[in-house]
Amino acid sequence: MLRYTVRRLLQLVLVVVALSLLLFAWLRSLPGGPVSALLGERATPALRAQLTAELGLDQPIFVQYFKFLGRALSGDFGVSTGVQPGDSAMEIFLQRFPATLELSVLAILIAVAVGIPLGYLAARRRGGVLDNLSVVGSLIGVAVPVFFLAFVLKQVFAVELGWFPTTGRQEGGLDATRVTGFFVLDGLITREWDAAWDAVKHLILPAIALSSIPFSVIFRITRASVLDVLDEDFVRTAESKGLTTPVIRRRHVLRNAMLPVVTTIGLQTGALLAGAVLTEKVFAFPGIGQALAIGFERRDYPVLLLLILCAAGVFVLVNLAVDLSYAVIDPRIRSGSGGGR
Amino acid sequence: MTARTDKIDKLAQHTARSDAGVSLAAAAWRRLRRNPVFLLGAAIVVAFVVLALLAPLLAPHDPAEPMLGDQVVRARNEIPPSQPGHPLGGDQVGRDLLSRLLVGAQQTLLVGVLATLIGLAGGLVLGTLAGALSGWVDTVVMRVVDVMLSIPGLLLAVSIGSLFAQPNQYTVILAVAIVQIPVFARLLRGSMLAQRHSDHVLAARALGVRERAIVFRHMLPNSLGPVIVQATLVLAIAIIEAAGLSFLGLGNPDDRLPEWGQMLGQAQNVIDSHPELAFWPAGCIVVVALGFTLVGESLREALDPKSRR
Amino acid sequence: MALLEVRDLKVEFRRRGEEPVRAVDGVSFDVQPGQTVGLVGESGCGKSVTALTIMGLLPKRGPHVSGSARFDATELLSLSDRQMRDRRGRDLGMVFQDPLSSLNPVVPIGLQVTEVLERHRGMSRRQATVEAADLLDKVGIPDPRRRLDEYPHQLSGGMRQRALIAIALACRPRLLIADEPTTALDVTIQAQILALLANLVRDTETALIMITHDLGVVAGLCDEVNVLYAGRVVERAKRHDLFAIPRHPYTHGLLSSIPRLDAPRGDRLSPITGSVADNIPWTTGCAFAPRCPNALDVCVEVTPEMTDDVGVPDNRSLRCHNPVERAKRDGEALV
Amino acid sequence: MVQSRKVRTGRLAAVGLSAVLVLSACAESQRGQNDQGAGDATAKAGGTMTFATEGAPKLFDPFFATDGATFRTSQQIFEGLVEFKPGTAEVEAGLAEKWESTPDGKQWTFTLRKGAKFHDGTEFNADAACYNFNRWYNQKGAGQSPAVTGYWQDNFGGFSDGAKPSLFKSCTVKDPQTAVVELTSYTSKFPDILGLPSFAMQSPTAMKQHNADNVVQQGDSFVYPAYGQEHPSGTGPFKFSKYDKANGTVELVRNEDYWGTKALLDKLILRAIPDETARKQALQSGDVQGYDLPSPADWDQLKKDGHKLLIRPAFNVMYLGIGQKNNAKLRDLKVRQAIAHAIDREGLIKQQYPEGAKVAENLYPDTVSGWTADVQKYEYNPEKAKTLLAEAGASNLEVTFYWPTEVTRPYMPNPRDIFGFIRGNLEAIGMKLNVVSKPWNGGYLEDVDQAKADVFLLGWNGDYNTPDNFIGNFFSDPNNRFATGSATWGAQLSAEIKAADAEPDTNKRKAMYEALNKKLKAEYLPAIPVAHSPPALVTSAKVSGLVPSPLTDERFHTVSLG
Repeated sequence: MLRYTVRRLLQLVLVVVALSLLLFAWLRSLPGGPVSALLGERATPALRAQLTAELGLDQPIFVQYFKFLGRALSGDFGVSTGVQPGDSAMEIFLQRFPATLELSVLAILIAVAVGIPLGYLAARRRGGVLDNLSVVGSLIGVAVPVFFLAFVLKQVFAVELGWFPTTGRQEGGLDATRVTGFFVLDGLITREWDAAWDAVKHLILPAIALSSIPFSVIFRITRASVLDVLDEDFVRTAESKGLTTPVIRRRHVLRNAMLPVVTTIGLQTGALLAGAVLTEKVFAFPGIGQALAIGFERRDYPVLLLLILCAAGVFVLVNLAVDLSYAVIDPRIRSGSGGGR
Repeated sequence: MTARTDKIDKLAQHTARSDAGVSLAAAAWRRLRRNPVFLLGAAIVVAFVVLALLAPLLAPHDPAEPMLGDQVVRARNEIPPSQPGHPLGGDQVGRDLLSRLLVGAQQTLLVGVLATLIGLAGGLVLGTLAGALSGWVDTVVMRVVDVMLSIPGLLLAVSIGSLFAQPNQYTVILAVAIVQIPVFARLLRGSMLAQRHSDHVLAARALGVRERAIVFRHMLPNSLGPVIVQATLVLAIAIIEAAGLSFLGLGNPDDRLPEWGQMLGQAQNVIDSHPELAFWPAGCIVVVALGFTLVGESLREALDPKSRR
Repeated sequence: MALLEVRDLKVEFRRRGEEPVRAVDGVSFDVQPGQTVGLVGESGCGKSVTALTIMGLLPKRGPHVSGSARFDATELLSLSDRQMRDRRGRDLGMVFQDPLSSLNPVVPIGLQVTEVLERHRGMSRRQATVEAADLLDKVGIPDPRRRLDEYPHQLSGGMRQRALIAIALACRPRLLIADEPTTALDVTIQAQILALLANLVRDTETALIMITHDLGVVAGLCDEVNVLYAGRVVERAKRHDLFAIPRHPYTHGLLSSIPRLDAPRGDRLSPITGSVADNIPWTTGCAFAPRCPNALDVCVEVTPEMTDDVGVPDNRSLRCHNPVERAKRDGEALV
Repeated sequence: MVQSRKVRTGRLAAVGLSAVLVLSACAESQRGQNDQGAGDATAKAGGTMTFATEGAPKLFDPFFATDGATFRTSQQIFEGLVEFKPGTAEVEAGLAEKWESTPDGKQWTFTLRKGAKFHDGTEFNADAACYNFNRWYNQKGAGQSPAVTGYWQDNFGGFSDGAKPSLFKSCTVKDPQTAVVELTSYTSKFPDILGLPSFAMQSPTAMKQHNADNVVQQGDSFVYPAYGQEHPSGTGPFKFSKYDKANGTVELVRNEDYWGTKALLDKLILRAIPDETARKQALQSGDVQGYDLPSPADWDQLKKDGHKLLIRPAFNVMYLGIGQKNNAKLRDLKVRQAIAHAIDREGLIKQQYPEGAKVAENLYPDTVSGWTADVQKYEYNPEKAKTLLAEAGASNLEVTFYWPTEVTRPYMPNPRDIFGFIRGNLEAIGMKLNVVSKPWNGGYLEDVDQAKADVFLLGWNGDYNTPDNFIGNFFSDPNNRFATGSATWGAQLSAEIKAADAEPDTNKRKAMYEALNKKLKAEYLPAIPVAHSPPALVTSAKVSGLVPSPLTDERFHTVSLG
């Protein structure tokens, strides 16, 4: 298990380095970027040339890359030119990561809390009304563009009904104390209940929008895998023991059906970042996603580079976590016989 | 390998196993014919494709011609309402909305199909390479694929999309397509590996059939099942992700030939005063994406031996 | 009176838009307390379905069951789901074919044994664990205490089957149904398992229904044998009689298709030609007719009824218009 | 309010578009004044206002900034020697009560206000003033990068190291209330430029304490010292309280010992909401009490919803640039004139621009000196355009047409649709367009600046009220994005602009600029002025006292939540 974990971590490093080189080369080969961002309309050819030289953007690409690597190793990924001009990319990441994490966690929680029970019920009543409805529903969930869903939610529940705030993470006026950067958490540990609640209210709509796809997927996997398990021999054995339905359900069906579901949950968590780009833009939610969206629009290369790298990193880590958690629920892997594929 | 990649592999072997010979396809078809979900999906897809192909004939006006331009007053947020000859009215620069939706169908189909085909082609090449001549080729190809798979789909698409010096229709398609290449590649490799050890391949090899023949006559054909399923699903994904790109302003800036995602993306800043401009394309996207997904899902289920309960 | 009376049991599977399939077509047999009864036949002859029907383990939707299966004077087929649960595992135990897939891979063996004890014998987890340990011991699993915490994939095939048997016998059921318990195992293991089963049922006076396609198994431990073909019993006899004088051509075919070491040189195997696929429905005649060496015209016109084989000391019944001549195999030794 | 405005405009409808727009523009600003009056009368002090802006400030030291978000904040915290009269682009007394110059306009004596204090308690006096001037003049290293001190270099030129000539010579303290600034030459810009946010007075103590000038170039950008990040200290009505980056909110609090009328609000929170639609919905749902730059498409609805729409007098210009470099045909005046005639500017403005937008006849708005109505107007006339092309032998003229994506500018609310309209016009006279669209920061500005475009869409937001801020910026260097240098008349144009700028005599100067504007239209035509578009801000109904400024330089100390 340990060797496997180590191997995977090394793989992660490889992925990140490869990616960084790829992105860096590509980003640098593009027009615009820092110079345009810094000068805007005031730019004249002369000024451009001067600034390009000052920033060393006229040097050969690999020279630039090694300089970048050097800085990167010391945690310096350059300074934002578009998202929050003047802040270091790393700072921006650290600031916004908690926001997106809060959002993603809530989204996944929603998806799981609704998806798994529904998936189980649908499987039990296979072909029933509930089954067909929820299946089609889940497919629609995939078919609706996330940002559109987000928009409709905001329009209805925030603008028309005014139940939730439309944008942001927290009201400016609250001047809540910042401890961890996780607003809800901060609110709780500083006992600023209003702050915590306000932060939660800001999370709800985006989280729902964000959870639409994970929900659909988790629901469908749960359903499928429960169906598979239901006609496994050992369920029949359990029946032949005359066990009560709850026991069979809990101990024999769900425990086995959860294996693929766990994987899926992991995948979806990783993939949330993509959805976050759209959702956070709609709700002006100051997280990684919004930073990416603005970064793309304003060609903020340092920030883009770091954030995409981190996204990939997180994604791989999540997957690793998933594979490990597998071991916990699946003895076959734990005892190493299954190894790590 | 990540859990994600593993999942793709499972799916691959899974369906590859089931996909042995015509009789099975026939059985699958029999199940499909009775499956209302599939029928609904198929109906949508067929309608969409027909509409898309006939669009130029059906469209009452030139989708690029701002014929109602004089009715547009952005200052007072006036956009041409429904009127004789223009059942859906005009868009934010006074072009006939109906015509744009119709022609949009064509462009959307184009985006979906091209993106899928490119992704498929790329995937086929890589996957076949890896699956056929395993060994270091396999390793290298799969490492590359893993790197690509280690970024969430849309995020990758958006990154790529934003990295073109001058975005246009094809950069969008390319961005969406590239994301799908690794998925197809893994899928194909997975099911080819499953084939590699299957009896008919072993038999063929025992009979001394040449490796190339084995790959192309035995392994490849039998591995296509899951790939085809995936392709239908990718069509839907492609359309949706293209919309996502447009929403982020990375779509095709030239809007003379409209595409639904683009229309939706452009309607976003008038969405609450003129929701119809957004709801029409959005509705179309949802329905069509749903259509392809329904078909894909029911195909997958039909090809899955376990589903024969 | 009999512990289990199965009368004219019919099971029919109906799938939307497909011909209804009759898996069991009027099977009747008895099981006396402590008796071991064999259900023999090729795969698809309905023996397993019969067993599942008795256990009430058929899928909820699909099958249509008629006839009767009385267990100790109560009609099983009319019991409610709850009542059936209370009986299963307590009065009726079952051992399945594939020991690996029949055990839950993610639950320790121990729990899989104890849960049934807790359910039916109201034991606490602790008591149950102790009990489970010596159950495993009884079925010949070495070092049971340690095994309790292990998972199925850590046991050998034989061990798994033993564990399953332990589970099935945990509550000392009065009837045990073993559905091809040895087919998934190596020959050497098979013998052990059969021996184990034989001893256990003898010691605990449990009645046993042994379902198998392997006449060898039957010869090993059955008191009475029912030969099924296409969902019907075609011949019923005491073990010795059956092997001594098989009357039904099908039984005869089965027997003579067993390779025998003591067969004279050059004497060829005479397998049954054709396959179950060639059946004709019982309603129009004898289902076996198409494959039957002794088939007469009547066989394809009149459905043969189950009749006592007249004029012989042993009471056996038979479903055939033109049984195999007694003379044929006279003098041949038993298996 | 809204009502009366409508009546007014309605009544004047007959007078003809431009007139109406002028008046209604005034009407707007008057309304601003009235509101302010009302605000004072019912001076309901106290409360917190949250105002949504496009972006978060880069830093709080305006001298190092060029971005609106920073200025929006710094203008609440800082004041300059001269200030712009609320709602106009004219200078008035700021921290300097009055000033006079020698006839040659090279020596300026500023009499400073008594009793003004920086937020850190430091006295404001001549020393402080000169400390600021010398700070600007003595920037070193990264401080000399055009990306850092853009405004200084645009307006004063070089630094003390003399690498480039500088307009600034010296600042001497005559007495605590009197500072004398010496310039190397006369420029019409002075002293107006001192009203620019960048040149606001900052506390010497604070700047020394948090070494304000320690800018470092790092990677692809610049890192600013603690002063600019956390300790800005000015004399303004609001004090910097805190910047909650995680939430994108800047919090300012009332400066209790402000020398003038104290701010009415207790707290002013500036919150960055980059997405335009999101800003609107934040207002509609009451999350914020106002926001900057509502999309013209929403103006009407916002007013219907009972919000206050404050339209700024247009102080910008949007033009269609015509490059002289690559396409020889375009060096033919007839061709450029043809293009001018081809564009239906009235139609474009009616369709795509907000109310209050005007057709541009000069390259700067009529509030700037030297503007003249007496220029050659190129009325919309496709036929004439065609004939002109024919005469020039360019009937099948083919040009590359650049337009920007992923951006909106106050003078260009919706580039795609504006481009679409103009493309229609040009194709109508038989021109063939090779369309190039690039992201604003992703290659558009770059290509255009390198004169790669034959025809392109661009504009300018005025910083202060002199012609030089507009046309000077465009043409004084012949090597510009119009590549006028490659035209026979390019050098001459640059010379004339410099001359006009250097003319001390106000009337002469005005005359020179009028002449220049006529020639720009009739003879040179390097760009076709298209529109002056009034940007707006919007507040909820209860907000009063906010005066829209043509320079987007609104001050919030007069604002109250009614």
